[in-house]
Amino acid sequence: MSFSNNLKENVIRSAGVDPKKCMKCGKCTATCPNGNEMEYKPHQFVYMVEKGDIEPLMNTDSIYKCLSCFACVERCPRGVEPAKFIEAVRVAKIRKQGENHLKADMIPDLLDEDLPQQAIVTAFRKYSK
Amino acid sequence: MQVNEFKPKIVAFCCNWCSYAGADLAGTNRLNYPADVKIIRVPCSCRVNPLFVLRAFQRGADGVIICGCHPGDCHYTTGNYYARRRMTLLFSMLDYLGIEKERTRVEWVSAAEGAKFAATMNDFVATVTKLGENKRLEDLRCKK
Amino acid sequence: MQRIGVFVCHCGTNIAGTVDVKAVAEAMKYENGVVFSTDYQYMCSEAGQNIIKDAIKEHKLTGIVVCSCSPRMHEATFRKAAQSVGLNPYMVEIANIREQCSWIHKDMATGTEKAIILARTAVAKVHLNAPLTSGETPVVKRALVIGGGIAGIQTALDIADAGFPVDIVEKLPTIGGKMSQIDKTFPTLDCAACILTPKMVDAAQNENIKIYSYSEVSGVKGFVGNFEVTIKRKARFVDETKCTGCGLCTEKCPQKRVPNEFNLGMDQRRAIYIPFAQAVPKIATIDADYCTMLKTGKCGVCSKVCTAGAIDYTQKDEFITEKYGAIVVATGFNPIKLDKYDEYAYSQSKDVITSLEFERLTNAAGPTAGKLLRPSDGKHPHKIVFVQCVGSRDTRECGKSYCSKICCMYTAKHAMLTREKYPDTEVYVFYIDVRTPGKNFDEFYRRAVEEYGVHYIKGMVGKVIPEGDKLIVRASDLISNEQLTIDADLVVLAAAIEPDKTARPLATMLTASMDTNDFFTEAHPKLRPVESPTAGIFLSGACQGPKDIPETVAQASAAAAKVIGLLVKDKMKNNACVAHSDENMCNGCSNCAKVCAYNAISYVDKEFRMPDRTTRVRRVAVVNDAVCQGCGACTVTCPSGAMDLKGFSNKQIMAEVDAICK
Amino acid sequence: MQEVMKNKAKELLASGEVRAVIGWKKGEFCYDITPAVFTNAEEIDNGFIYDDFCGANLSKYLIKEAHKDGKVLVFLKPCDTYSFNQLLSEHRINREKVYVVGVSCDGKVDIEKIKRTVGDGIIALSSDGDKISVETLYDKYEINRADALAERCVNCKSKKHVAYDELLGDEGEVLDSKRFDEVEMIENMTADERFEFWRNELSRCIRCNACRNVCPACSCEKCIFDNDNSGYVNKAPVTSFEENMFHIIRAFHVAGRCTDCGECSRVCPQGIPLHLLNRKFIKDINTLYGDYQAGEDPEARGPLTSYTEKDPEPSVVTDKE
Repeated sequence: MSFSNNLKENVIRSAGVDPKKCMKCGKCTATCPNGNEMEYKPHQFVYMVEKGDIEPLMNTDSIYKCLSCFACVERCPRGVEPAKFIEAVRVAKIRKQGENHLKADMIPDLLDEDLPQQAIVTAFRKYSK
Repeated sequence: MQVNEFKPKIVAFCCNWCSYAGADLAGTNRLNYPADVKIIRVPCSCRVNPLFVLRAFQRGADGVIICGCHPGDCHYTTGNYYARRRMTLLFSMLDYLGIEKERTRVEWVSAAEGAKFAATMNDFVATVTKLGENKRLEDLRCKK
Repeated sequence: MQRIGVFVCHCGTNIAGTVDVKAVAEAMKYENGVVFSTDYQYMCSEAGQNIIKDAIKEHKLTGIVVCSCSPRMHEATFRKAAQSVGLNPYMVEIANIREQCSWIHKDMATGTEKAIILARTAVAKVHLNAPLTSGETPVVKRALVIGGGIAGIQTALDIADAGFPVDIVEKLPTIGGKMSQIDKTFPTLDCAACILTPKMVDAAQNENIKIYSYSEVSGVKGFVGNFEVTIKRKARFVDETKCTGCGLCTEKCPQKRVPNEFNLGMDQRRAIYIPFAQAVPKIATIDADYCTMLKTGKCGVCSKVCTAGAIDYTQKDEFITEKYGAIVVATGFNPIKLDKYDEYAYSQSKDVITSLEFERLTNAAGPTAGKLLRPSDGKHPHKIVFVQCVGSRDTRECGKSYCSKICCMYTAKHAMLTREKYPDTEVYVFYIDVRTPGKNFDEFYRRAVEEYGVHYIKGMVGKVIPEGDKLIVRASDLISNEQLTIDADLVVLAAAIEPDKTARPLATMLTASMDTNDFFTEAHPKLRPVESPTAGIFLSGACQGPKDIPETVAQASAAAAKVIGLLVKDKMKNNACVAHSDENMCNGCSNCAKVCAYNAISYVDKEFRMPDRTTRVRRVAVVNDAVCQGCGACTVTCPSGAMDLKGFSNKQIMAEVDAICK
Repeated sequence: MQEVMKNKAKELLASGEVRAVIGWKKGEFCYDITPAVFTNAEEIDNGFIYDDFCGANLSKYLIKEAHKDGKVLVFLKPCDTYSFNQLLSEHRINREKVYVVGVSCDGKVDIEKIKRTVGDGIIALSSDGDKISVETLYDKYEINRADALAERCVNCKSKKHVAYDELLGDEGEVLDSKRFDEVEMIENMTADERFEFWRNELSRCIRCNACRNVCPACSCEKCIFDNDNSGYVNKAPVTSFEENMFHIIRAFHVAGRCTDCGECSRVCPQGIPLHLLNRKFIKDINTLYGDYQAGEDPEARGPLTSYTEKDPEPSVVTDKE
């Protein structure tokens, strides 16, 4: 079994949902509040994970553009839950040592007084280990 | 060639609508399978009482196979679903009692699957032949 | 003791090539009970059959075994031959020594040996055969059609044309169904009313058709050929025999604020109403939920203005019972409720409408007199977004996992008609797939794109946000891989369709099976698509699955053909190989009835004399011969062995087993 | 408890609410308590008993008794109520003619287990909390009650009554029992070992039919083994096959209907663990078709009279390693 296959299986396993259920309607991307900011849109995550094309997803900043609002999860008619793939790819990326998007010491500079507490906590969870 | 080559006795219950027709098709296509297989025609696989299976073993059958329409295609809509549960449980029980589970089988054969019927029978006869005579479930009175 | 004759067929060389037929015939002579055994070139030929007939007469045979081809081939032939000389046809057994012997074995010794065993097995079975007679039940020559939509109307017309009386039961005050609400029909764009209303009139005027409108089926008893149906005629507070349908009452009624269901609540009607101008029967109905007279006892305007004196405030629900030989289910469909689809803002904005509402908005008899106007402000919309697959192909709880089949085509129709009437309107259609299998269907869809300039976008709408007098539609365009935002004036949702809610309780009454989506199941998905597995119940239209009008009409006529085929018979011959319960052994445990797919088993309390001369009442199973199909599921589920199958009895099958294993 | 039950029985008999009472009475020995029908207070005062040896499941007796005029009072232990429900679902009992008094149960004692310790000649028994005092012709013993509990009570599946009109004593819970452990142990043997195990057990069968006659599920008007017309008539085993056949068929006939009350093993004079056959079916049904407890819900459809389209194929058995 090749490495990329393993990666695919890992991503699917950690996502816990089945990309083959996708009927490619695009409602996830339609509903995504941040879709136009993303290089790879939610529906592409599903499709590319199914193809095993995971490297490009790991190297795009789309994985950090996802707000984890779960609108796509809520509205997907087939129970594919695209956000879980995005999360899974992000986790796969972060788990590689030193590949964090943000380092902990970078964060104080980015903080804004008006930023809600919850967002700060989420940011720590999402962008670092 | 061995003189006393073991010839198993195989009873095949076939439902009238799919598997019996599949067996006919195997014949029409001249597909060979061992003469050890003898077919009993029943209206539906759900007509096969577990008692018939035991009776066959009692009377010295070495293997019993039940063939019916594929699940979902039953002529009587639901018959083979019931047969499936009954036979699964019966076979599991026989296995639990230490009877070789390879002597029993359920196979879904449609009226169009003559080749599958012949292949199934070839395979089943080979399996049972390998096991040899049925000694664990037979009534000695019935054995000549 | 049986006197058995054995007849071995050569089938030319088909059998004789690998089976020593003479040896088989000879071996059979020594079998217990065999008094005659012979072989012949072609047993199925006239000469061969004569050998059988002569032997039956000469040797007073009580049973015969024909060793020949498959029983699926010639069992009927030999049964007929036996019957012609007075032998019960069920005393004939076939040993299949061609398909299951001579054709699959190559050497004579093997073939002959197996043929002898097969013949012996058949002899063993004949020993236990009993003469069987098929029961006969008279057929009531009248059909019932439940549902008065295009499916029900077409079925009724076809049955009536064949000369049989047929009743239509329709729950609404008029027949016509969904098609009466539709404006135009794809792919020819002829007006629905122009082709439907003549059929409605035909149905009303046909001597053989009786329409029970505003009525429901409330009980079904009996079985194929002999159903007894109770029909509830709901009180409409108008004497049907007197009302002329002049409509004066519907103009004078002071209660004007009743949502008009025919226009899907987009306008209002009176408490006494005729659903639409071409209603059949054209009789007024009082809506008891809104009528002031019925609620408070004060008003009576309709009664005063009615010159025919048809108004009767004291009318009660009436139950009538009628006998039928066949029942056709044509209960149709409804669009699903969209209250679970908040993302499309259906309940928030009046300008988000369903496709059926769009039909009414474009219909000349609709709330806007055919002008396409926004329900909120009556303005002409300039940008319309159509969303397909709303609730269809949706595996969530609120949706339907299946494709609703008709939406692609009617959306193309709506888009095309909009562009034709109002070329200044921009029309967007969001689709997952465009499914157009059907005659001239894909051409129709391409015309919408190529000739009418409808924007088809592969993608889905994610959210509709009402903002001012606009609807902000956020969607995806998967081909250009971008998100779109469209400020639309009107959003039309192609809601999934589901079986009518009345279908489930009806199925229970009819003991007709349904799938998990509440569509009726057909007896065979390919070969018996218009029959229910329950004998005598037939399926017409969308109650069996999503269908467009041509398909519905085709199925309606097919169902009618099946009904006619049943009704032309004076008596129905039942299957002779039916289950039978021995009441002395029956426990009355109901397990047999649970596995019966045909509801052929019922229970009666019967009094038994006990050995001590007391009597005891026990519940015992009774099989209805007319309904039993002879599968045998019940025989195996019966723990006491009370239930057995004629022609394939426990003892017969075990005798076969014994003979094979000898 | 016994006194409370006696009073309840007498009260209902006296008021005419019930015609008869089904309970237990002493048999020949102090430990062989048998089911009995009582029709007046005197009989109850003299004979009614409820103690550690009242293992008998009384539900089956209702088939006959509840056919007569008038109501019958029956005392049911938690496990018996499952059989009662199952019989109701099969229309064998007229519910209106039965007054069910649920009685709590803290397990019944297996006399064979006691005999194994004390030997024969038991003349008196008394239990006191956790101990049982046994007096034989030869000696006196005291044994732990827990060690003498019947197997089915050690692995009790439920102390909850699923049907009653009135409850005496405390209501219990459905328990998480280890009743399938032994089945699993047999499953884990090799085929040869399993065959030997069952040959050893079943060859002791003397076809006394006690298992059949006590079983609430084996309540056919006429048993196929006694019926000349069934083609299976078979009154006594002649060969090893028939021992197998009788027990397989019996187990199959009650499959999906057996509530695992354990009466078959209790009454077997040869000590054959017949419940292990029934439990095998129950275990298979639970794993293959979803948990199902016969008698829990009288409205439920049994596993052999229902199906799903996605049921596993019989090859799960025949192809398994």
